[in-house]
Amino acid sequence: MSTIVRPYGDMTGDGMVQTSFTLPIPHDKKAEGAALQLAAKMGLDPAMLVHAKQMGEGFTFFVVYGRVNHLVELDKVQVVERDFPLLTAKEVNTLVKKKLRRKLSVVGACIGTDAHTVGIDAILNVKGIAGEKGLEYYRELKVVNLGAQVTVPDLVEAARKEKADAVLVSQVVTQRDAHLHNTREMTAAFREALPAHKRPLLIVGGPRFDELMADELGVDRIFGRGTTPREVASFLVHKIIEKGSEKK
Amino acid sequence: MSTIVRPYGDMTGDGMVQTSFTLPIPHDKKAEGAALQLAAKMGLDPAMLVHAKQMGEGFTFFVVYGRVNHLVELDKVQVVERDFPLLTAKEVNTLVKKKLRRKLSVVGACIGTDAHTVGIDAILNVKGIAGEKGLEYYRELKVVNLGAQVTVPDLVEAARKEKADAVLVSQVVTQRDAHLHNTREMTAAFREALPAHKRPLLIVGGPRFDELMADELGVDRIFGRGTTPREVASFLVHKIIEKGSEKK
Amino acid sequence: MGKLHLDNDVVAKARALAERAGRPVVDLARSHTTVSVERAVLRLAGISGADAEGIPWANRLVDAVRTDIGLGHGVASPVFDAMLTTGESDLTVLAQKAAAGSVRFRVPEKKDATAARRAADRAVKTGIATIDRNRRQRDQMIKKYGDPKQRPWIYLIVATGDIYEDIPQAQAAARAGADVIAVIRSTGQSLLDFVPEGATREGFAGTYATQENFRLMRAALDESSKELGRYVRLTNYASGLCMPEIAALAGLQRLDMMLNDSMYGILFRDINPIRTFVDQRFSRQVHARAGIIINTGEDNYLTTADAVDEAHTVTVSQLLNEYFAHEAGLADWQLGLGHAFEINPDLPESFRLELAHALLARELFPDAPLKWMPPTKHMTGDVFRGNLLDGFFNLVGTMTGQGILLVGMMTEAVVTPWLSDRDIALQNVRYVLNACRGLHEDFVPAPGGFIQQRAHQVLDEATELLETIERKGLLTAIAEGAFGIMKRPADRGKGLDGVAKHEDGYYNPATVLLEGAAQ
Amino acid sequence: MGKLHLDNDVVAKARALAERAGRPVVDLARSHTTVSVERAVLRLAGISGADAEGIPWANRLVDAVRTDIGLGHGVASPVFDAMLTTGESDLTVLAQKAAAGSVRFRVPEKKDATAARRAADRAVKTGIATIDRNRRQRDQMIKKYGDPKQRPWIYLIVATGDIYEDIPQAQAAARAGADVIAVIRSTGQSLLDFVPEGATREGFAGTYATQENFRLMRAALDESSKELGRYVRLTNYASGLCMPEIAALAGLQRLDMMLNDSMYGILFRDINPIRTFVDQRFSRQVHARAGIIINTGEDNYLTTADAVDEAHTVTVSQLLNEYFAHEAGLADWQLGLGHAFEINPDLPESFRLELAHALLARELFPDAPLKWMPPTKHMTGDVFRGNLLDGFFNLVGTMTGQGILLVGMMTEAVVTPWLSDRDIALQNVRYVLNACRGLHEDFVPAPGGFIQQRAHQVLDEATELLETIERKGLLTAIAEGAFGIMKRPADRGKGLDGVAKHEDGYYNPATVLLEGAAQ
Ligand code: B12
Ligand code: B12
Ligand SMILES: Cc1ncc(COP(=O)(O)O)c(C=O)c1O
Ligand SMILES: Cc1ncc(COP(=O)(O)O)c(C=O)c1O
Repeated sequence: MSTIVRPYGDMTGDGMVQTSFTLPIPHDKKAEGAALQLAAKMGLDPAMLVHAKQMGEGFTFFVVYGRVNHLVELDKVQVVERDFPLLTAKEVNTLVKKKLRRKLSVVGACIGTDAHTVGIDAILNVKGIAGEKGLEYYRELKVVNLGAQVTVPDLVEAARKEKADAVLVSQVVTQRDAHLHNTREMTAAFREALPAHKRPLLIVGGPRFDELMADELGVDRIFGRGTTPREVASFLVHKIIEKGSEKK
Repeated sequence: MSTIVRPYGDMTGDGMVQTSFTLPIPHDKKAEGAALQLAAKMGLDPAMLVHAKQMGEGFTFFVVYGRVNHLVELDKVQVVERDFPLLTAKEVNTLVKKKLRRKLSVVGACIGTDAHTVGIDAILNVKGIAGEKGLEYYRELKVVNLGAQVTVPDLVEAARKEKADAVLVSQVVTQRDAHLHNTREMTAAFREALPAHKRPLLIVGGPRFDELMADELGVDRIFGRGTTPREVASFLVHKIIEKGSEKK
Repeated sequence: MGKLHLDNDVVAKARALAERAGRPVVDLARSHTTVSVERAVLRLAGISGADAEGIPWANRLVDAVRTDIGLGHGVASPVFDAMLTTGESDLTVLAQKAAAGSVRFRVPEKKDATAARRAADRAVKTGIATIDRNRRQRDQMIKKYGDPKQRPWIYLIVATGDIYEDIPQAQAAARAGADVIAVIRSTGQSLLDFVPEGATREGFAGTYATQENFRLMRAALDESSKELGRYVRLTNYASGLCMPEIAALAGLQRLDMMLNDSMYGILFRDINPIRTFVDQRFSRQVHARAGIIINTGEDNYLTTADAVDEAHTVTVSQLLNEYFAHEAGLADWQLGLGHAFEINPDLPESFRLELAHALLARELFPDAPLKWMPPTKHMTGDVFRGNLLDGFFNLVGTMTGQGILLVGMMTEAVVTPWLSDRDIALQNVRYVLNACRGLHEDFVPAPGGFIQQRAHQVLDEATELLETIERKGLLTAIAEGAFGIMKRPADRGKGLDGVAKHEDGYYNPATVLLEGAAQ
Repeated sequence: MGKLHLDNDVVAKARALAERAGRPVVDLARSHTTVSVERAVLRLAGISGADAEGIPWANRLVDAVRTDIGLGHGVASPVFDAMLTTGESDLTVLAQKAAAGSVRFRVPEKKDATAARRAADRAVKTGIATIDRNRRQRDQMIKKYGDPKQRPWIYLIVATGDIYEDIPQAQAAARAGADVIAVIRSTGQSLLDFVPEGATREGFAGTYATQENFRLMRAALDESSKELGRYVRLTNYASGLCMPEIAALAGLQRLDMMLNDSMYGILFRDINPIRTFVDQRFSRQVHARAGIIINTGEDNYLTTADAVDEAHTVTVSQLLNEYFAHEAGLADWQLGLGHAFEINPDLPESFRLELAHALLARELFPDAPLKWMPPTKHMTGDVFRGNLLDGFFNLVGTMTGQGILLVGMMTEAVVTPWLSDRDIALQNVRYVLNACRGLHEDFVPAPGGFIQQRAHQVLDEATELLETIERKGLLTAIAEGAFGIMKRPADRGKGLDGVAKHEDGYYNPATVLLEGAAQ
């Protein structure tokens, strides 16, 4: 496969994309020109303005199609690839039992004002997701799921009490970057409360995280859309047991 | 109104846009990274990849939302604004009668293999569009509508025979830039066939033209989506009668 | 006879079971009070404002009374007793003094008690009079500007977090066809044990519910109503730890609908069940008086539980909500009972299942407006598919005669709605309602066919579950996860410490007035 | 009795009128031939290839015959006479010689005539045998791989202009659920008076129909059929100036469906009416033999005319197409009569009007598959709205039991379909067909209600128009703009000079063979 590709409309290399947006101006010829200017700045050339509709008094919605000349360089793509083996529940249990020789303690929560527990429950509760059982089902893991809207101090306290090896935090609401603020508050609190070698592995997850931001947020890993419990369990084993936790 | 605006999602200045495209690669983590790379090149930062779906074996469709940092500079927007007064049918007739003192002759056609006549018919036929009657309805205009799939030589011949003051050409099919090729062929033929002062006004129209390309295509004016007959009649009067046709 | 050929006896039995299952909880509510109920009483009596840290004087005053004598007597008597003994005539000033430690409270007795109660009655009556005036004004405006021309009413959400961005968006939405505007609350508000003050610009995924925000938005929509010749309704949330107070503020600021479920806070905010049941009864009495339509939250169950397996829990909850609402004095036209289009769209016949469920609700509650909620759980980032699903949701809404249609957004799985999302969504609604206006006439579920069978099955399952609940007790059933698969024991959850059992001589002038009216 | 309660007498009358209106045109077709009919005969007889300029030898040979003796005798006799007299055994070589001027043609007489006819018969029989073999092979493959599981069949368009881009796109579409793939033709092809040769990569908004392109695509879809365990059908266009030849090539390459309307070329390509009526009869005889399902083009009328005002012209045209098809030997299962979802979506009850029209077609032609065409005219650049409209189009398709569903694309007003457009569109179809599978059971147009009334009205208007047409003559009606508001006089339009009246002794071995079979 070539390492350079372009978007595909109906022909190899045609570079075609679709975009839509609103500008805070009423609809007239000039507004259409403004939309085309924006499209040009996004790299659409030629750009076809195919739809424009005024909304209320001062806004217009546009749909623009066109060719972008940007090249997608596949060899420069940055992703967090899974850099650990994917284990079965049985393998996880065996490894924990053999190498850790005690139950691995996990504390999970939805922090801040976020009350979306379905995601963290999918990872932690027996019920699981996508046909996989959650971490509670793993005999050698001890899971405490604190649920929704847990404050950061309560979370730190629970982690201490449970001697957590890992803390799993879910953040679903992203408006005004709520998920980033809350995550930063959480990592700061753990840094403050516990010395590095006692700090549990810090993991956040949620559908709108950028997985590349782990360092920036001070967590050990970010899990995004469509994560399954096995991936998380495998990561825990990999970090805590195989490599020894390299905590921050 | 400020001369600089940004796209509007749900907050002034948030810069939010939506885009979708296909990349010719199968779906995996790397493909998602590739999609985010393209989004970044389009100026989305941060970009949220919200949907990815493999199609067939080697293609993946993506939907990405995000903030663009591009500014829309309203004072630099380029558009073809109407630079002539919009007249009523009555005013058009009066002006032609008084100043031209003969009927103004218009020849229209869909050229090349294009058979989409609804657009040119909307401009020329009595029936018109959007509540406005077409040019046939104007007493002082003589309209010959040649219909669909007219060859360029036939069009030139008809224009000569009808002593056309203006030739109106419609182009709707744009795949592989068919409309641009056909228009160029047409203007070249007129340049070859007739000396500048005998050449009719050349006008093209269709929903996917870029109105700024008139010079490049060698036509006197381009009319786009949603054109009405009155605009065209007013332009004819303006160019042929008011200013004297400045032909190319 | 309806389209489903429901058995009247089964329906009557289900209703009777709901009443029997609910009655013990009503008894609980009649014999307890909460900090928020008491604060609501003070708000009706005229207290307002907050201290320098933003703690409302209502909270400060209730806390002061509680410290001195506990909550079990209600705050009205001790507070108005203090007013009389200190000679203070302004409740807010009294609260300030109490906060400063310069006033102490007692349980007045005999003549003092009578005097205090009379003073409290007088003050609370002023508040109730405002609510009554607002209700009359709403009626007049509806008479003048008219109700929406079509059913269902079109209900749109605004959620910027900033009241000053919300206002133009709400007005734009109204202009584009919205009949009802709901201002979503900031994620954290339901767990705040006080109502913030003033105009706010700092919410996350929603805007704080405050009296001033209510006022600003209602005024803006009054303008829109005038402009559009159609009374545009305003909705907010009487839920969370301050449910009773927010209900009072809604009445005072002429809100028109309130989200007000009897169990939502328990299940989805982990608020203590008793706290919730006490609070919801008081808030519903206020809504009844204010002519406010309540919206219940059964849709939420289907975001955590499966919409087919647990369809009957929606029915059970609707019947319970209906019973609690009637008991609190609400009329049928005020019952926007909730249900939702949340079946996995990949399921064969999913659309017909939706029709069956929606029609069942329609036929069980023929005089209630019913609030029909759009798909959320199975929405994905594929916004093209999302808009399509919303179209079929709208279609069920018009084919089954729902009363209130919460407009679904194609970006449901992505962001809180953008301005353009609302416009696209409204266009969707308009197309479907307009193009399919009379289609319900041609919709005749095959006798004994798939739709009728499914509806009967759901009703039967609901009746069975009600029998279990009646046997176990509602609190136990909730503790065991009967709804939305959330388990909520009665002795856990937030806000339990704000609950108090009535002492002998508990006095609440608001309840007295409101119950008087309800009879 | 159907859902519309149509009056059987009115239906019978309409059908009788269509027959009476069509018969004179059939008489015309029986007494004329065209250059393309004659070329088709030669193609069946085995001619192939093209000269250095790309002019097919079929054209060169017919032109040569015509120059020498005109077309009125048919080319078969003179050509096979020349084969016999020159001793040439290869038709293509004969054409080359004729082009070089070294062969002259005459009308053979007596024994020579008999010999020439016999030779021609033998050659054409080989072609027909190939068609028969293909038909049997199709039947076997269907037996082996199976037909689509659901009705309607899902019909998707591919239109890149390049056969080598078309192929992977078609295979991807089949994998994603398409039952039928149509390769749209390049904009100009219908006005070419010859069929291009070879694999082509240079079409505009479509790919040239050539025998080699047919072969390549059919082979690719045979692979897909095997892979998917479902026979994937291939469609192209037997229309334009080469309608008969393309029909023959379709038969020779095992295409499965062909767009083949009796009037489309007249109305939308300004092809001469007589040319068209002659060509369509021959092409339909070939389709009948080849077991090809034809698709007619009534949908097109509604792109230029209003879909409500002119709904009855669709019905009239369907009845005419049916008559012409039956007359040419096609069975009901081969009649993919066209109709479309083209009513202005802003019209109140537009969806119910669509249901009425679609159901009318369904009940008038209960044994025909019917081809249901998506919205195009009222599609705009608002792709979100477009996908929604396509969903409601799909819904009508399943509620009224259409046979073939041409999948609408959200980008209809923007571009020829992108790969992703097809995927989104198929997902839309799948959702609607799956979620609403049995909904037709619950769809019972109210007796005497809006839908029934509308259907009766359209049928009445159709009957009236048929009366007028029968009185005036079909050619006159077409000249006056009865269909799609296009006016097309019988003595105008393209290709008229390629028509010839039969001379005495006109001989066409293909017609003889095909009509023999039809009886
Ligand atoms: C269900 C739901 C609710 C339910 C929540 C019930 C519950 N107990 O969780 C209810 C109805 C209560 C609710 C309420 C609200 N919601 Co809500 N809700 C949703 C909805 C429909 C689905 C979310 C969901 O369950 N997804 C399924 C799970 C399995 O997916 P997931 O969360 O992505 O989790 C997976 C991965 O991300 C990952 N993961 C997630 N967390 C973690 C953690 C770890 C450690 C790991 C390893 C992995 C991981 O693994 C999971 C499994 O694969 C979405 C819309 C949508 N369709 O996405 C809106 C949505 C999330 N809600 C939203 C909002 C705004 C709200 C409210 C704030 C609205 C309001 N103002 O009232 C309220 C209040 C909630 C609050 N205080 O937080 C917005 C968020 C917008 C944004 N981007 O900021 C959304 C997107 C809807 C919208 N467009 O407005 N909601
Ligand atoms: C109607 C229609 C047809 C009809 C045409 C009937 C007829 N007599 O015109 C039929 C069914 C025959 C048809 C056939 C085909 N069509 Co067509 N058709 C359309 C459709 C649905 C609407 C076009 C229309 O009538 N618009 C209404 C008129 C009023 O708008 P308008 O043309 O934009 O005109 C306005 C302005 O642009 C301007 N204007 C236009 N011309 C001029 C000229 C002058 C001088 C001036 C001043 C102004 C002016 O003023 C007009 C009034 O405001 C569009 C899809 C869509 N919804 O847009 C596809 C579409 C145009 N068709 C398309 C195609 C590909 C075809 C085919 C080639 C497919 C095929 N391979 O078989 C065929 C062949 C046609 C051919 N040889 O050209 C594509 C073009 C794709 C592209 N961008 O290249 C489209 C976009 C559909 C699609 N997505 O595939 N089509
Ligand atoms: C019945 C009900 N109450 C309240 C809310 C709002 O939640 P909160 O109380 O957390 O603002 C919802 C959310 O949709 C609801 O459905
Ligand atoms: C019946 C019919 N024939 C043919 C065509 C194709 O047009 P052309 O013959 O120009 O390729 C169409 C277009 O949709 C059609 O509907």
